[in-house]
Amino acid sequence: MVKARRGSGGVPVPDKKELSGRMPIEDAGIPAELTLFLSQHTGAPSKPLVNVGDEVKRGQKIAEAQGAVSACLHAPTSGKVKAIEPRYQPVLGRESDAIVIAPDGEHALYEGLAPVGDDLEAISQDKIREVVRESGLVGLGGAAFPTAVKLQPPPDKKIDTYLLNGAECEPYLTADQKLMEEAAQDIVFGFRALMKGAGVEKGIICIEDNKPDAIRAMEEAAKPYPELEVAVLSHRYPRGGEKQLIEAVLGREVPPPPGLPLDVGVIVSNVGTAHALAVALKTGLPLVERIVSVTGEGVARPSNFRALIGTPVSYLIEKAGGFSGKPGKVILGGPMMGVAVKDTDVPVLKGTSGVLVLPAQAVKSEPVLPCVRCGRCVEACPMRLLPVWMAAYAENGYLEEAEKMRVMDCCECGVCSYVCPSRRPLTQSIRLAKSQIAAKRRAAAKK
Amino acid sequence: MKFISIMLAGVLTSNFIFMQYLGLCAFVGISEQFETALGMSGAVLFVMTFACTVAAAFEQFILVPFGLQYLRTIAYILVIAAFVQLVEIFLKKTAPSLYKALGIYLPLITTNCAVLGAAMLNVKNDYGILWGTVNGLAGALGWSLAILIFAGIRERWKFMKIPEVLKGFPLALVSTGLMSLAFLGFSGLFKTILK
Amino acid sequence: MESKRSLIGEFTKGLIEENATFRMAIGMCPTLAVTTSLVNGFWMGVAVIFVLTFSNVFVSILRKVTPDEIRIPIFVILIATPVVIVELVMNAYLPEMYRLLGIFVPLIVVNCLIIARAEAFAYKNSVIRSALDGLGIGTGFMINLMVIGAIREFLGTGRLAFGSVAFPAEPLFEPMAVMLTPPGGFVTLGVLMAILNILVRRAQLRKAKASA
Amino acid sequence: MTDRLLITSSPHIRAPKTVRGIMLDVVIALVPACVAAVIFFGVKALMVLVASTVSAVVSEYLYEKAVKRPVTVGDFSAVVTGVLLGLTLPPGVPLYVPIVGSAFAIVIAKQIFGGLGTNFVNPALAGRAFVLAAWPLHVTSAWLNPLTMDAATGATPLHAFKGGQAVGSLTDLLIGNRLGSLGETSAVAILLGGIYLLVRGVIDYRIPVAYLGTLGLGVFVFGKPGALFQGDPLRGILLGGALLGAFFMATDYVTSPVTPKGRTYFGIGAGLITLLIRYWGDYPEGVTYAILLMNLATPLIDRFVVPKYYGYMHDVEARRRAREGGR
Repeated sequence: MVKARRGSGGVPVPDKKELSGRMPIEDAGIPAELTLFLSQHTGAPSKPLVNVGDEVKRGQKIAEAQGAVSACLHAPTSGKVKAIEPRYQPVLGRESDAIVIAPDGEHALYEGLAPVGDDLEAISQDKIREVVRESGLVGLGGAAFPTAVKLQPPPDKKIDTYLLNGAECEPYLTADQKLMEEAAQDIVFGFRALMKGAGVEKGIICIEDNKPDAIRAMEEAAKPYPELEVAVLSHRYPRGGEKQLIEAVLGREVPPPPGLPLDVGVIVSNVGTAHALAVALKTGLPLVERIVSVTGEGVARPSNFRALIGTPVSYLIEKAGGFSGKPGKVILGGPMMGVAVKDTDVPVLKGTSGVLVLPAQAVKSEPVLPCVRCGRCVEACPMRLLPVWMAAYAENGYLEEAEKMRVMDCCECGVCSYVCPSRRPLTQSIRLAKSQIAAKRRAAAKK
Repeated sequence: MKFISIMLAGVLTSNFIFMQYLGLCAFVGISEQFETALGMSGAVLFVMTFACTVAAAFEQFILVPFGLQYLRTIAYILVIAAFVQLVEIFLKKTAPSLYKALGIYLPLITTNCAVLGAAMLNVKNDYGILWGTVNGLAGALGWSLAILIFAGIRERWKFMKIPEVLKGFPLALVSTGLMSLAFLGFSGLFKTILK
Repeated sequence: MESKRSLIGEFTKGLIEENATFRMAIGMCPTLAVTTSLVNGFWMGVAVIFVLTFSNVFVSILRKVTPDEIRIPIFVILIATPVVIVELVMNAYLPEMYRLLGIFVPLIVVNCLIIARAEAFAYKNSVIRSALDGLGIGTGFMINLMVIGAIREFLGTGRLAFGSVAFPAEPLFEPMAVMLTPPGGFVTLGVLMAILNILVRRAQLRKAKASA
Repeated sequence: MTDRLLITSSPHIRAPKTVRGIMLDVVIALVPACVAAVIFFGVKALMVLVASTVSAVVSEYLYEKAVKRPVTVGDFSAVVTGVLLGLTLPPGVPLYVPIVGSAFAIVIAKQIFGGLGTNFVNPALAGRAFVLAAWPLHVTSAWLNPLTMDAATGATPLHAFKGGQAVGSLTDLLIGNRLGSLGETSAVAILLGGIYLLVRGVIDYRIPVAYLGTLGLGVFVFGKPGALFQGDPLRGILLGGALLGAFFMATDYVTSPVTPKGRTYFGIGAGLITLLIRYWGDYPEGVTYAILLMNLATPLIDRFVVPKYYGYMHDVEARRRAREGGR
């Protein structure tokens, strides 16, 4: 067992994992409608392969990857394609094309699916890469970066370590935790497959110390394999961020944007991704479902579901006993980085690790006071930036100064807003400045 | 000892800005940006030090021998203007990068009362050429220290909710007052050992 | 670019509308340095009126023959002349005051107020107008010095002194020594300007509202 | 149904600490020092504290009314300023001293710049520096004998000790049985408050530790029999206002640096200037001016002492390679 370093910045956040942490993973079942966005991963949207009215089966590919960074999409259950139309995509925050499927309840498997096998020795590296690509695998931690791209680093980059991210440092969420507790063997199998696919010799499974059961299960499962190690991190947000994880576990720092982990010889994947690859190899079923924690003080019975991609959030909340009291906010993802949605009609995406419901009384807005320069945000910033000045410049439209303060390095983890005693929306200001600067850069590049 | 005491007086205990009210216009006018304040400081350091040398030499070799002290004011202002002009030409020829950095500030210095003030104080204190130069350097250092501190404070006003009607002179003066209040702490520093 | 005011307007504008200290914020150094008492302010004001009027007149007379490129050095010489006269006169008839005002009398040469009027007004206007402008701006400046001097003297010594007579005879309260020191000077002027700015702003807002 | 869900940008939860809560913590931390002052110096001490606090709050209220801004006395920052100013004054001062001092602190040093967060010097210290310059005699000689509460003629222990006499047992210094300003006599009471602030996470330990450490070390190194506390670091820290300054004044958020390293430098700088003024300056005590001067330096410290950003070493490396490649 490796003990990880403390790393830069970060804050202690309330755990809240006890709400759903004891609930075993249940099957959520089949809702009345599934909404599958063509754009639910980082990169180019996928291109539909079906037409309205077509019959589809569970696991059938319904959209093809397009371009270098993209992922394909599969039907989570059998049924009919009801529509291909723009729907509200909560993470993008705008309308985006989606394939809408009306399930027929048969849950009939697509005939073309075939298991690859459960003996890694017998599966070639190229086969693994192909399965990853054809299964539409993306990072299930939240960013939804296509996994296939990660497995094919440029030849001049020497990758020496593969990190499996089971830190789950966001409060409330327990999807990864439950998966590690219940499916440790499969995760390890999937992880070893990922390592083989990327040609990496050494793997480290990273878990925060507030999940002792998961640590035990993963250590047990990893024991037979000398190339695997388990690293235990202290519970501190945002220790599970990709860059923070690399710093804490390996003592390396990823170069500033556009630097990537592979610049320092590392690939990071989420435990959910490893599990999905294991399922794809063993059964042939592509990525059509994922674990979603439905939790928070605002739901009656916090639960962990195995939900089909595209399941409406309202359906999951209903399954979790409905709201308890008046809901104030419904958030896709965790409370620190998740996206608040305006209604519960939105579906679960590949990157949705949780649905968090905060009751109305918990989300009262507090008055925003002037900055008192307490420096808490500076101490908390995991990127060792100066949120106090970046946000101040951003709010007053000094984009150049903000850029000079390295606002583009910001990972938007939200700790600065979290710790601010004046309740200033630092993260929001910084995010806005980032998008304005990015737009300016795009405009400049076009010229 | 005299060197230390002149330096100390110029920089801390009788700072040109905070204690002698010299060079205020430029102090308020050119302190909105730290970088420009830095440029101005460099120019003032250079000009004030050597303008004092030149003025003191002029006093000693021309005004006193010919009994023309009553024309001092006119003589000094001409000497300083000519000196600044010379520096400008000299820098342009020999150090273009430095000229680029300081160039725009140089003409402003002619009317900076701190320079003429330093030269006048040298006469009042009977400093002569050497100590006059030291005093010029000390005064310039003190002036630079003051404007750099103030520029640091002022840069923050850009993104603070500073009342718009009071920005500029009213707050600049109140701030200078508070700064000079803090500088009162240096009063009498080392006087026991220097005297 | 000739000014289009009446001749009286040229004089009165310097009192309020184009008040040197409060509206144009120039000539700060002497304003602060000599305003430790009302009387100091008065004599400094007289000196400035004299210099400003004559420098304006000289500049105006020579404005047609002054080459643009070297006008600043010429202004400086034209200003330095009355300054030297003031110095000599003061030294002869008011030696005590000359000592009190110290280097700030010769420093009138580089007072941005004087250069600014030469550049902005006298260089473009007739001799009569320039003289009136100098008188008006100078008088406004003198009034400022006297007001600030009176405030600082009253708070700093508890009374106002005119030569050997003081009013009130005994200080009304424990005087605040700090008002006579630089911090007191800076803060007094800053606060005065702040109050004036706020009042002017309010008046503008009211006018804007009334006309709207 | 699920109408009116709130949509805001992440993060969706906030840490429990608020500005108001922090100010309240500071007020609580000041209680022991105030109680000690009243025990030792009686009603007069209470009057000074009440006068300065009420004046601070009223000044803030009146100013905000006059310029038509929202009234912010509810954030307790004016209370903190008032109490702190009161604690820096001798118990026997005429009451107009704390009243004028607090008014200056609130209006000139803070509100005129726009209120909370905009001032660049600690208001309480600016107020003290102002009254010290206005009425030097009152502020440096209106001492009362502790417990008996009659006017004292002697110099404060700070003066005496600075001059080289040995004054006061350590016990007296600790509990506060000696001459001095309201808040500088009882070291125990101030330490109690300081520790409370540290435990509650209100203040950063770096400033008081760096400040007092520098001061103690300096007294130890430069002091000698007959000068500067005989070289006794403990007395160098306990005498005078260093403790109050280190825990309550220098740690003021608004006027101290935002970065941890910057705070260390701030503390060291304040310690050095305190030494400088105590040893070689005109004034008997340098704490006020030392912290005020470091307040002035804070924007510069913030500008130049910044943490190295995540991944900076790659940029350093790239620059180095570019240089070598260029050759």
